Amino acid sequence: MRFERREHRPLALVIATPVLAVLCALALAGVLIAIAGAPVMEAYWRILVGAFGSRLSATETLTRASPLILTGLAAAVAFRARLWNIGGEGQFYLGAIAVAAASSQLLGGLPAAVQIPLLLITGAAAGIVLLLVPLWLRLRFSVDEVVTTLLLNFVAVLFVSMLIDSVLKDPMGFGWPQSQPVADAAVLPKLLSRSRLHIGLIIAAMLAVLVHLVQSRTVFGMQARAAGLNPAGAVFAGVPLGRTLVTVACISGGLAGLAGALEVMGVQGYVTTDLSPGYGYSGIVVAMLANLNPLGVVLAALFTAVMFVGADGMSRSMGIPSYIADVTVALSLISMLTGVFFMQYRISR
Amino acid sequence: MSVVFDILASAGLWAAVLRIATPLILGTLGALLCERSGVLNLGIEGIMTFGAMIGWLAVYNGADLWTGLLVAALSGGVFGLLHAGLTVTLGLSQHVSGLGVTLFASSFSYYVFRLLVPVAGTPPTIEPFQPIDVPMLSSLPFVGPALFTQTPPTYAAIFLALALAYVIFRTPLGLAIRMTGENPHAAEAQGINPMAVRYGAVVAGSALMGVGGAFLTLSAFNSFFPTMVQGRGWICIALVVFASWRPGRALLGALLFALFDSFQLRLQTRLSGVVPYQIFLMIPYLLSIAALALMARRARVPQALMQPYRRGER
Amino acid sequence: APIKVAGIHASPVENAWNSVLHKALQDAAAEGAIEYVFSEGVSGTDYPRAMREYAEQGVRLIIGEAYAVEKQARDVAADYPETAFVLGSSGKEAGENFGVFGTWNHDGAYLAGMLAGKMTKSNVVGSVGAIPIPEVNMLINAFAAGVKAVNPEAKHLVAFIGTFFDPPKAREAGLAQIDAGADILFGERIGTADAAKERGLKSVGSLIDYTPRYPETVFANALWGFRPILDAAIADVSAGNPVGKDYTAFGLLKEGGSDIAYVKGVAPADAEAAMEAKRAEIKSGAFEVPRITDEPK
Amino acid sequence: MTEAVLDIRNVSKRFGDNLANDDISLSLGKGEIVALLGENGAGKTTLMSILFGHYVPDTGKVLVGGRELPSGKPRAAIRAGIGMVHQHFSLAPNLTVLENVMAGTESLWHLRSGTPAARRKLNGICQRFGLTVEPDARVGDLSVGEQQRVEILKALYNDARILVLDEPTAVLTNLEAERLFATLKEMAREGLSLIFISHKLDEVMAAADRIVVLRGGRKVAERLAEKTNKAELAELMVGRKLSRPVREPSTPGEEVLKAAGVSVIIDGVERLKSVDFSLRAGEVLGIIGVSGNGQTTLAHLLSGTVGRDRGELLLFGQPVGDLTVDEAVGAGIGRIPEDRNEEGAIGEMAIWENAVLERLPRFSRHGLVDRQAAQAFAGEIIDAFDVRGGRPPTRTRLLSGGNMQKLILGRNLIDRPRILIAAQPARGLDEGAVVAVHARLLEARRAGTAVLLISEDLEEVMALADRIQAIVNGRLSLPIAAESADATKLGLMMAGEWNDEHEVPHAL
Ligand SMILES: Nc1ncnc2c1ncn2[C@@H]1O[C@H](COP(=O)(O)OP(=O)(O)OP(=O)(O)O)[C@@H](O)[C@H]1O
Ligand SMILES: Nc1ncnc2c1ncn2[C@@H]1O[C@H](COP(=O)(O)OP(=O)(O)OP(=O)(O)O)[C@@H](O)[C@H]1O
Ligand SMILES: [Mg+2]
Ligand SMILES: [Mg+2]
Repeated sequence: MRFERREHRPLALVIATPVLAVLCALALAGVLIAIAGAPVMEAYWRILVGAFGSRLSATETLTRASPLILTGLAAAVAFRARLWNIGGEGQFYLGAIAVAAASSQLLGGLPAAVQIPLLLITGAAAGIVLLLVPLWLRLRFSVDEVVTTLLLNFVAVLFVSMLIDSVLKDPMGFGWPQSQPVADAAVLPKLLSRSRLHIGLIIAAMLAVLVHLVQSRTVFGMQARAAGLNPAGAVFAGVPLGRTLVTVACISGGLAGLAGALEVMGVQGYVTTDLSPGYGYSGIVVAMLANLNPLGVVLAALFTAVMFVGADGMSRSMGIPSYIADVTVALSLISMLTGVFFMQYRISR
Repeated sequence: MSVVFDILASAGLWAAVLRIATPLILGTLGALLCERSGVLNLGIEGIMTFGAMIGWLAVYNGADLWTGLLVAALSGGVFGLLHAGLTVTLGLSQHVSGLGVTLFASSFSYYVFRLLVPVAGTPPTIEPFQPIDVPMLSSLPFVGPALFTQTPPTYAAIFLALALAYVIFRTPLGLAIRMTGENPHAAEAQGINPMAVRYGAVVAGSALMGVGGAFLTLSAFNSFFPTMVQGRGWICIALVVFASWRPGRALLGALLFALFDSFQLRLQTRLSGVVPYQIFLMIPYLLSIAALALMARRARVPQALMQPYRRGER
Repeated sequence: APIKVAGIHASPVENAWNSVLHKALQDAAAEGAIEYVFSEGVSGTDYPRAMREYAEQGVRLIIGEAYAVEKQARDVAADYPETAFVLGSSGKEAGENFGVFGTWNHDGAYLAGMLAGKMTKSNVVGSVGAIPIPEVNMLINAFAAGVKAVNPEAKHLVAFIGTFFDPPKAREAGLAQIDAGADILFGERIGTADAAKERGLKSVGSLIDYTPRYPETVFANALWGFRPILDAAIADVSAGNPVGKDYTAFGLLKEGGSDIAYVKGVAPADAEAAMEAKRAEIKSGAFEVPRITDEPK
Repeated sequence: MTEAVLDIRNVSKRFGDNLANDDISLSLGKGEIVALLGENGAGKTTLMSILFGHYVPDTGKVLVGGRELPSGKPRAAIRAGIGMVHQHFSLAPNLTVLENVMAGTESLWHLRSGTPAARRKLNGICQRFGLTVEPDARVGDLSVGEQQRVEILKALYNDARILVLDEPTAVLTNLEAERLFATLKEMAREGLSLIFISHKLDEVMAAADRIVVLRGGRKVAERLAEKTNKAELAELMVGRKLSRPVREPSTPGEEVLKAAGVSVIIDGVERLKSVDFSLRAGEVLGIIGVSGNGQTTLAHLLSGTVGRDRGELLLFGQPVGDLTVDEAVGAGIGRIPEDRNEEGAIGEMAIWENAVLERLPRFSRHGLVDRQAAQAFAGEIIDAFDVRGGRPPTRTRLLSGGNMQKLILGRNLIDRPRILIAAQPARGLDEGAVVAVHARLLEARRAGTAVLLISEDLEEVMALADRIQAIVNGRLSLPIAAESADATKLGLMMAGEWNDEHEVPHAL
């Protein structure tokens, strides 16, 4: 048995594959739900309700998708240029803490119209800085970035933990390790009242379109792809390898940093070490689900959010262990990845 | 300074080093074995969690401790099989698959635990491995209490490190694994089945990870807590790099990391709050990165690491 | 009909603190006082959603912890005035429907310290905590104060393990303190007593009664009871009273919320007698254990 | 023929729509050397991969010594005494020679590698066949020729009685190739049977006893070496008469490129040592040399991908600083890299993208790629240069080597460059493709393009170049006129034997 790359993908396949993958994941999750003694069909219904069934669940799903779009884009942009940025989580946290620091220490007095853009830039810049370190190590010492970016995640979270335990500790936080909050002027406008949904979603969606245009239409996009696919060939064609990778790193790290910034400014208001339920890591899976396509990232992020928020809500309304939500997400990611694979390859003898 | 010396001169420190290092040694060896065959296994954190849970659960349900370890190894192997299926057969991106395995294995273990173990206060306990004094050696001054009063899995882990070093560098199987990690096409041309080697290495490596996790619940502690693996798996990934893919150095690396940790716990006790504890926790990661920067030029990274191998494709 | 109560636990319910809440809620449910549903391992990001979901499901009272989401939790409460929220918090109550409680079992810790101070032979005792947050600090400081009260010469060691969930690490921290001379350990974290057990020493537990788990080792526990707080909250909800108040006091020894549970005859008789006397003083209000939330040194 | 040691019977293999092997039968006698000849994509590698068990044939079977070989099992093939030297080396660079040779030769479950015995055996083989390599050297540190030897040693170590070599000389210098064939003949005398694949007719004629020609997956002819000639073989291969074009006399124009005392140091090694040359419009200057002597660096220097450390470069009479790729392309320098898969094209990108990647400034505005213009440009190349097997949006990977090379030539030549740097333009191509490439180069010369042809192939250089310089160890000889060159003289030059006496001191 071998796998052969499909040069053409029939539309039916493109539609059937994700559907089959979701069904497969749901079937597996169904077994676990049944083992917990809950009626499976009702549980499925509850997942739907939990994800879209009310104003609350719909806004929550979208709220959760926003950072995933950004971290997914961050991974997709980098992976396309074969820059294996596994460090989205760390960049997320650094973006978050930079925003909290800047707003609470420096820019807090500025009006929203000035402060918010400045903070978004600050958050992105922090993410960039963290990714430039492994990139520098790669360009200078040819150190593989998979491991360095992964390790820097833990360094970044510890660094944040240290800051919110000391200089940035919120004196009003009753001694808990949490950062000083961003200024009121830095809080992002809500899209809907009585919900957590904020304009970060719009920003993320617009950036997805922008990244798509940059990748598909611009000279830089083409050069970045060339650099990723075949560095020697790219160099021969005059692609400035170092500069291209640095730019890619800036976009990627910036997006991940921005995700953290938006989460602080739009949702949490301050930074703790459990600000992210693994958004940086999920972003990588989201990017792969989307086959590294920026517009696909939006869909994949929504899908991931739907699965999680839906299953989480289901666990609460059915009274089964809440860990089922993560299990369902993991199962659907794995089956979706497998599905995407069979969309690209066919089995031959 | 004298505080530092005091701490280093206490046998208790060195005994703690071995204990703290044990799960790291096992996990690192497991990750190393996978990577030597060309497969990065980021599923380690989840596999260790599941091993910790299932090993404990087996013993809680009446199995003996060694059977518990065996069950953990088997479960690790099963997750290894999943990872190998995704990365070796399908050739999916290894880090993505690994993250998927971690997400699945850890949440699945919490789910299973919650279903099978009714909670009432703290989780129930089992009777864990007890330290055994190595005859003669344990009565040596200083060295005895420091090194020869551990639980059996600790001795086993150290032995395994040496055994793995032997297998990798001295046996035909090890050569086959190394060659598959360097160039699977070359391996195939020599009549070695690279797919089989990768499957074997990933399954065996993941089994070691499972045992590493089970050490936490069967020796280091006596019950299972969700999230108790606490990033030890990621440390192992760092240690493999730090060890430049050599089992002997992996052993040293794990011991060094454990030394930092146990030293840190003792230093805190003496001078609390002088250095933020986060600094100590960062050190192993930063050291690994530094080690990478220093060694990368003499790159001994398995050349085919993270490269899928598909038969008949070039 | 019993009122519907939801518990939202940021940690798994094995965590000692959560287990106290969980157990109280389960007991209340078993007695038919409430109907209890819960979610556990809810991360900071998901916590407000869990609150909203339960509120929308018509749950009357939500019990949980606001520590990581103080601001958002109050926002949610403002959005759902029909639902009562009583959450563990270091902050203040808000509005009609947002009540708070602290975890004040320092009285028991002080009393256990009085026993430990008299029992130590090495004149060194140790405490292992998670991270230096106020309620942990307060507890450890109270234990140290109890030790000092009866044995001013005694030395008190402190270690924090930097995380809430790592029993093996808490055990290592305990062993480190034993190596540094401690012969009685106060375990704010589970795992500490295992160190004492391994070396045949004595240990003090916190929040719940660890003695059944470590019969030879844990001779005293600074218990914290959630039931009085819960009962007060349920009563308020049933009566239609606002819950926007501080329920902490119901958890004090004076109110029957917390206490010391100890194995008689382990400590010297005079130590036990002195301790019991102090206990009575606390109950009567004649003595108040100092509440110091600074990081213990 | 003596008794057949190998019998391939009616083997067919299909990849998707492509019938790569169509009912091929082939037998091999003891001590015989058979050459397998065919265009790119004719199915040679596929047939050998089936023989070795990399692929499972759709129909047909392989018999070794009369016994059928289980299909799809390299291990079984090795056991049966088949050794294979792959077209693309399959070595593990970080392992030692001995480890590469030993891997897979012992049962995987042995508790200890028999290293000392293996070392003795390897040394014995080395001595017997005169193939010297250091057993403990890291393979990645060896030269290409030495790596080739390791490949052969691997096969011999496995006691191969049938040795298959897939394009063994593609990466070797003439000298190394001659040595290799001497060794192969020695092996045949010792009773080994050999099959080798090559595109080089000279080699085939010189070394083979029998020649089998494949075309389009079918076996179209089988000839004894003494009963055929190069012309016939070329015709059999492509199915029509072929002859290589030759340069007609012409007068070169003005000097367009001049190097004076140029040195390049890479990673501390001086790759080019004070080289001088001058290139005029309408001429072909051939640079001949054994690979590894600085050709790659010279090509990179003129292509704008490495800078120089010393010396002067004059472009159209003007001194230039460090040439960048954009400047080079902008100035009208066409560039054909020596490795089309590594540098020439990015396989996963579309044909149109590869057509314009190095000339993006022309096909973009305000940083946006002008896709329409780019696709039209690619379409023009495809039509004008007869690129078969793809349209502009096709992934370039799907083109065969020859067609990929036509694409690369096309994108450089379609705009009539003033200078063309052509490095190994016909390497690895089949005879038909070689003819096409040579014709294009001569056409460019006629149109006034100055061509710098860097090649290891004597025949190619003699056929195309007006003047020839040899490159040895980073130094360039003085040019000699093509008319005064013959194989012996060029051979000596490539070995570093040239006369520097009347070298003029640098004028600059
Ligand atoms: N792995 C493969 N998958 C699909 N098609 C293949 C594969 N390998 C070869 N082919 C097809 O089989 C045909 C024969 O390829 P093969 O590699 O055997 O040619 P060849 O004669 O060795 O060419 P060359 O001289 O260029 O090496 C090709 O045209 C190609 O289309
Ligand atoms: N794995 C593969 N899948 C599909 N087609 C393939 C594969 N490998 C080779 N081919 C096809 O086989 C044909 C011949 O390819 P091949 O690489 O053998 O060309 P080539 O002329 O030998 O190149 P080179 O000169 O670099 O050796 C091409 O059409 C190519 O697309
Ligand atoms: Mg071939
Ligand atoms: Mg070829």
